[in-house]
Amino acid sequence: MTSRFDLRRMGMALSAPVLAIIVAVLVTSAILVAAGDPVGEVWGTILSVPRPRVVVAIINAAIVYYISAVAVAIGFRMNLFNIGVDGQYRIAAFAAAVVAGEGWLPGPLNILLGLVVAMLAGGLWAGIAGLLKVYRGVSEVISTIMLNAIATVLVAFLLRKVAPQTGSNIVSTKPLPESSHVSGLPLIPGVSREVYGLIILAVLIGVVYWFILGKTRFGFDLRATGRSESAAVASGVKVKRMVLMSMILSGVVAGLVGMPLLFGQDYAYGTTFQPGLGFAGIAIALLGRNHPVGIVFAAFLWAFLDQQSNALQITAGVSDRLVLIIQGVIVLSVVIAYEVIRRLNVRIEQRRVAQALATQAADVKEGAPA
Amino acid sequence: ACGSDTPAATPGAGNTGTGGAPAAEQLKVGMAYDVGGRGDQSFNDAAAAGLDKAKAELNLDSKEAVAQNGEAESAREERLQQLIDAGYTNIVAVGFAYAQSVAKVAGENPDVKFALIDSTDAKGDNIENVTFAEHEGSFLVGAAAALKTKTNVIGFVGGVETPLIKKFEAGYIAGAKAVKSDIDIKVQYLTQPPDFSGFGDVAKGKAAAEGMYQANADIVYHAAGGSGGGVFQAAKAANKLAIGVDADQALTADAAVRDVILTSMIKKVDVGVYDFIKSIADDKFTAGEKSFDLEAGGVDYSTTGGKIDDIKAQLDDYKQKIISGEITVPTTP
Amino acid sequence: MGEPVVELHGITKRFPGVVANKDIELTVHRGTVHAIVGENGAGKSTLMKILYGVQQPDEGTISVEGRARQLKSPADAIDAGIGMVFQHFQLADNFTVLENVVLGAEKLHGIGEGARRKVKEISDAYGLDLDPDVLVEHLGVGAQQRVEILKVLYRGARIIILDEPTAVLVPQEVDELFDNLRELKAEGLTVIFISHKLDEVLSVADAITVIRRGTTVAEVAPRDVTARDLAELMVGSELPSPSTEESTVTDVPLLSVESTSLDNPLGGRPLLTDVNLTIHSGEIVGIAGVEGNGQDELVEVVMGMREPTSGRILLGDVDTSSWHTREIREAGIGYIPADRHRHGLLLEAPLWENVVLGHQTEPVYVTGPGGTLINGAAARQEAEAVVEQYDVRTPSINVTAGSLSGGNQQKLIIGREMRREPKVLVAAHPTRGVDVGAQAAIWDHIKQARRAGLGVLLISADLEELVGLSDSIHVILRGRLTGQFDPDRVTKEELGAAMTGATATEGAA
Amino acid sequence: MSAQIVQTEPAGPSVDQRTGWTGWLGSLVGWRRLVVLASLGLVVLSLTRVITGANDIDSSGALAAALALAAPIALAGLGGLWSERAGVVNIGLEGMMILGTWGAAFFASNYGPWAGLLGAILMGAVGGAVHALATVVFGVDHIISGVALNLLGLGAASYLAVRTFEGTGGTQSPSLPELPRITISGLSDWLGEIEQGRTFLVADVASVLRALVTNLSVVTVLVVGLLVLSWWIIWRTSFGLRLRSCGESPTAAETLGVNVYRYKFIAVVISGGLAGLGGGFLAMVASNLYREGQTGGRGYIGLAAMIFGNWRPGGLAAGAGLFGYSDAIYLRGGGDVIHAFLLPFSVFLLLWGAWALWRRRQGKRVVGLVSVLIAIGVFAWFALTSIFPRELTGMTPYLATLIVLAFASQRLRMPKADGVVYRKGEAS
Ligand SMILES: Nc1ncnc2c1ncn2[C@@H]1O[C@H](COP(=O)(O)OP(=O)(O)OP(=O)(O)O)[C@@H](O)[C@H]1O
Ligand SMILES: Nc1ncnc2c1ncn2[C@@H]1O[C@H](COP(=O)(O)OP(=O)(O)OP(=O)(O)O)[C@@H](O)[C@H]1O
Ligand SMILES: [Mg+2]
Ligand SMILES: [Mg+2]
Repeated sequence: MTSRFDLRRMGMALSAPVLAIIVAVLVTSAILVAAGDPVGEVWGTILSVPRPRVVVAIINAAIVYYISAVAVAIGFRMNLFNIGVDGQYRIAAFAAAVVAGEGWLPGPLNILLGLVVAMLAGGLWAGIAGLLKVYRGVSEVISTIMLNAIATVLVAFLLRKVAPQTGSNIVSTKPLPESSHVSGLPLIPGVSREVYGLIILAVLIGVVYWFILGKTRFGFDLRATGRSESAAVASGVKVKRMVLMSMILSGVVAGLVGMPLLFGQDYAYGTTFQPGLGFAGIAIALLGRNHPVGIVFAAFLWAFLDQQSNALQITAGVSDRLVLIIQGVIVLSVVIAYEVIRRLNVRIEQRRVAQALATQAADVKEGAPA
Repeated sequence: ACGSDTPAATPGAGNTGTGGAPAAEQLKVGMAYDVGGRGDQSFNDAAAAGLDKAKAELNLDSKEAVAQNGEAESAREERLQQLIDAGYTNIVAVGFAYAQSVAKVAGENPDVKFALIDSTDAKGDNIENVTFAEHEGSFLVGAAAALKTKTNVIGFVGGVETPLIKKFEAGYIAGAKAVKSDIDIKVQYLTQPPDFSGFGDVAKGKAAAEGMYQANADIVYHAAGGSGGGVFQAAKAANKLAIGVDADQALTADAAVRDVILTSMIKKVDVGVYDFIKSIADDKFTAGEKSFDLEAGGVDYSTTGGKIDDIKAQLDDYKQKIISGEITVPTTP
Repeated sequence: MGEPVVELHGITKRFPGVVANKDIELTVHRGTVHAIVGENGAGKSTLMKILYGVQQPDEGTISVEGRARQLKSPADAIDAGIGMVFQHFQLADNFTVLENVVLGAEKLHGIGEGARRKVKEISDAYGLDLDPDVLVEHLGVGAQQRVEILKVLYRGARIIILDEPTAVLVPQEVDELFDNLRELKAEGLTVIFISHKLDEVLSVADAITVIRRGTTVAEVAPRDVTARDLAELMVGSELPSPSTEESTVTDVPLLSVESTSLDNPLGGRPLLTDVNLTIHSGEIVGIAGVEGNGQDELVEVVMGMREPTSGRILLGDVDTSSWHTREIREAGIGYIPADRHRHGLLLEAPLWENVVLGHQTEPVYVTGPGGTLINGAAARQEAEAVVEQYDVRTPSINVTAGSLSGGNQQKLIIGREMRREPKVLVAAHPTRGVDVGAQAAIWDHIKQARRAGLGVLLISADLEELVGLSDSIHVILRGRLTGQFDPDRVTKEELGAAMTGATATEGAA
Repeated sequence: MSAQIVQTEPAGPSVDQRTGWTGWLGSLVGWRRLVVLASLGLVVLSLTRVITGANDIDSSGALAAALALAAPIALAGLGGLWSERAGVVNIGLEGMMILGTWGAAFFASNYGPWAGLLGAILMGAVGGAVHALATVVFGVDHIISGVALNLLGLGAASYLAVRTFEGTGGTQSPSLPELPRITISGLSDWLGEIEQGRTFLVADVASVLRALVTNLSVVTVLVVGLLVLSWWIIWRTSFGLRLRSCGESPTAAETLGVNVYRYKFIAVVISGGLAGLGGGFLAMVASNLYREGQTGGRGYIGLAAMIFGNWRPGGLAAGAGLFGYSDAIYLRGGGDVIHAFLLPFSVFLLLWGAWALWRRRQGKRVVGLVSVLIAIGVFAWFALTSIFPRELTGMTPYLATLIVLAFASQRLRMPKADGVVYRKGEAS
């Protein structure tokens, strides 16, 4: 019975996203038709089998998105809305780039140092919001919005202080020593592009996230607090500490968001370092239902749409901003589909409970007179 | 509207080119714009004007694509690569943000020729680095401002505090100080990278310029892309003057505010783009840095509106001194 | 008896998997108090919600005052002259009494002065003693219920439904309520009234309908039946009766509260003042009091959820007043919270996770270095044991706690606490809203553990339960323990008087 | 809502028995408290101005700029207020604002400036309707829907812009016709003279008045009107009572015959309309064209202003005002003004610390001591420098908001059922 149950559940879990994607395609097509854009070419471009180099780009984007989404998800699991991943990872990437750029330690150790610095910086920056919330009751929604903007100014200021004068139009930290580059993995045959070596980091983060949340006492406490703060308090969870801890933890992971970019692509933190990854992380975490595996799918879907839409301008003559509409519609239709299916599940569960109870009651009646 | 935006470069561009020659193989040019793209009445539009001019003269097939705010490095690479895949083997990458991606894609496609505007960070046998001496042009408009100010207070509004924009600031300050060493120059940037909204936030441009005018400035120079519209609005409201940038904004800006524009620092991106395309058509492409400085006519000041006719002689004097090397304009403030 | 004002014929309501109401027949006459009784889940509330338009019947007809009615929403029911006071109060805490009353009925007297005057008028006429401009969150339960009644009266309802109105009231308040009901009745209003307290039903009702498993099984007159008869009609079989047993009290103190006070962080009267009490091994100490007199705070202080401003809590002879909840629980204090949904359960989590809740550091449930991991297998095993021993009716331990009925949720909580063999059990309203059968089972468990030396701090609004279980009873009033009673000798009236502060109580202990 | 305010103290019977002048202030109702606070603020500003000579601190120009920068934020915040008072969290304000910018540009360039305003409201309302559909009808988590709306808003506006403003490449619109502005020139000039007099308090009052009679957009007046109107509707009419009841206890509302879905839906659509108008303000008043990226995160700031303002119009106006003011000061190159503020800030810290020390409450000692030390540090900074580093002025608006929040008492009270997905028939 359990296995049938699980199969049904899996079917349900899969049917929701599929349904949602179909709805998203329909809605977007309707928009395209209304605007008089070529529907066929648009879908032809987006849904085409990606070329190998695009596959690499998709994987690389997904790696970064994944880390960002996990950072956001840690907060969500606690009912904390960390809008500040954006600022946290930029502060962290900057700090890591500065420290690793000095090349104080040899090769891999230097990379490790960079990662640790990033985690510290991200954790500290998020910790400000955590402290403000715990001790001053400041909503983390506001404080993280503010801290994002402050991070922007602060990093720009510090960057100018530390950047070597090169006459370049891109202000960057001192480039990492060659030995601190994390070499890519030639996972996809037929292209010279490589998948970020720090994909390992993403996998590790996923596993640790899954393990801590699902297997440890800390994770149990965290989930309990997210589900019902009052019940968690009564069960002995120190909620203030949990808030601070999970905010910091979220920041620590956020700190790692920029690392694949730093060690695998840019080799320095500069003014063109990709911003906005934190916001993508919010949508992806929600889409993946804050689940370590769900987020993998969400991150890939997001990266796939992002990368495939790059070609829209050139092949279909349609603004690639269309992809934002598709992504928005997907998010909405996925959650609506999940909601519909969740309600269905609740009903089924209730029916099962009621039926089981009915048989129990019947058994009792038929058995010994109570 | 964009067609009419082509500044300065159009004179002489007739149908005299090779447009009619069917035998000649079509030249395929891919344009990768910076954020804002064609129609931004500024930097990208100037590049587009260069393309348009080349189109009018040469047998040209072109494809254009534009960058988005906050996009990934891979998106830029992919844009360039897509253009190449579609057969556009001569690429103009508009803006220094493309430096890294051009370096990479150019390496992977040695037969494709690239023009990279505003950056010397990517070098290669198939890359032409098109740069401009913005500081030299800015020096001239700085001098113009100093010559024209009645209050001895002038201003500079930068969109985003990047080295490129600081180059404008440095030249402007140097020019103004060269005329009046005691002049008071207010400087304000709208945002800090990676928040590039300072190039598109008219409200902020307006507030910043207003502040300067109310603090007694009577001329404000902007290097703030789209936010510059706000600077002009503020000038209009305060009944004072402003200086445009990149294009001759007395021709391209919103008609209502054109009369407040004292002069503009013209950065002839169109010439840079056109020259690149032409050099390929003529099979004279050379890799490496190609500096469009004052001497090469890559930057200049505009005279539309006649507001600086009276000081033109003095400005040209400075121009000569810069060209001759008598004056060296700093690139950082 | 007056003419029929409410006639329900053949009402059937199916929920997914459950038939809540099946062919219900009910006739209520004008100017009567009509009681409806039945087990938990019998379908009483559902029937009332149908009559009030919150839910729509699948089959059957409703007629009100002789007219057939389609009640599609509460608005229709209000139109038909029906008002309802729900089992869980339907009040907006952050609204004033006035706002709560006029909401939805703004057309009657506006929302301003006129309405305020009207509210005062009704409040005075029925002695409800309500200030229209006080925020509802500042009111005690009794007053909140009066607001609910005021809401109904304000709309000029002629038929008033009260779903378990007395569950949270003390005897005096119950009496006041019943006085009010009689007054309403005298004015020709009709009252439909649901309660699990059968004596009350017998004392106030003019007619009683018994519902079992969704159908009406009997309509009786109160003078013809006893409470026991009623209970057996409800359950359909005979009942065990609560019996008092001989004392198991020892002189080993387990938990002592010494001169404990707790200030109100928002200012005003202290929440607890100089509370002293001791629980010995094998002793059940009951706390009687009107809700909001400091019971919750006392529990929270004992459980370490709040730190007392002064005084000490001793566990044996260890001072635990600055300990955290987790340490206190680890030291062997079990906790049955008053509000199971808010404090007792993770409604969206499966049963086996709920069994771990509150015992996250218990050796059985942890594994790994330093006990940092949760042992899922052990948790499941324990959950199976709880379900088995405490008769939690559930198909599996993998369903969510939210899908259990209230009684079964409560049994799960009691099971998870008792299975850990606590030294002391802090039990707040352990049988609230639980039907008679389940109630007896819960009492049995507590008594068994007491024999083995458990000390219990029992807080309950159910005086029967207090008197039946406790070895001694303290009354709490405005944060002070104002008197101690011997449960064998005290009457409910005496207790009630002490709880409301109506008498200068000198303990009869 | 996934993001709840953690109640730092268990809710008990909250009897307001604060003492001293803070208690007195707290006892003042709504607008009166606002007036008192505003006057107090003006006196502090004036004192600081006179002592430090930073005249731009409350010049009419700075105040006018602050007003113009605050208005769109206030509109977004007001949108948030409407929706959250009805129990629907609206993190999608930014998206609705963006839709508003496009709506304003499209309608204004085709049908004139007033149509532009309506177009902004309309487009925002469309965004609101989508959010309402998802959250109210389908019961989707409010945060998710809001995030989706931000994507949709940006995507739709950019996509539509490419289609509708073809001549300009799609990232911006042609310039738009202007809406009227009000200047009472005689009065303005006269007040200007008084302002130039620099007299303590007199000049400051004059500059406030001058900011209000000089080049004031009618839309700014409209914004103020909408703030008051919203307050009146939500707190003084039966419609508002019902709307608020949906945010406090939807089941209670339902049992009293209120159609909760309808009120929530209406509220969220209005919310979208207001945010859209905020976008319209940016396109038509703060500038004169649509530009991609024009909103620059102001929707989020509006949300923050609303939380800052404790879900009340007066409070959110204060939040938006604080933000607009600091933004104006920064944009006007206010290194000297920000430097001047170090003085009152150090005084405030000193008083705060002294008070904490004086109360001698356990745990407050350290806080008090630290405050006094920081106060001394800040004062030293003030005394030893003459200007705030320009590169850092950009963080003033954000830092100021954080600092005010960190010191303000956090008695935030959001509507009780805010963010809770409501289903009909769940009353019990
Ligand atoms: N909205 C609902 N959805 C599904 N099932 C429901 C719903 N409401 C009630 N039920 C089921 O209908 C049955 C009757 O419930 P109801 O609330 O009417 O019982 P009750 O007699 O009022 O019980 P109690 O004495 O505990 O209040 C129960 O089995 C319950 O599980
Ligand atoms: N809207 C609903 N949806 C699903 N199940 C419901 C709903 N309302 C009630 N139930 C179920 O009905 C049963 C009884 O409901 P009821 O509200 O009477 O609870 P209860 O047992 O009286 O508990 P409590 O005293 O805590 O309210 C429970 O099994 C509950 O899960
Ligand atoms: Mg019931
Ligand atoms: Mg019940």
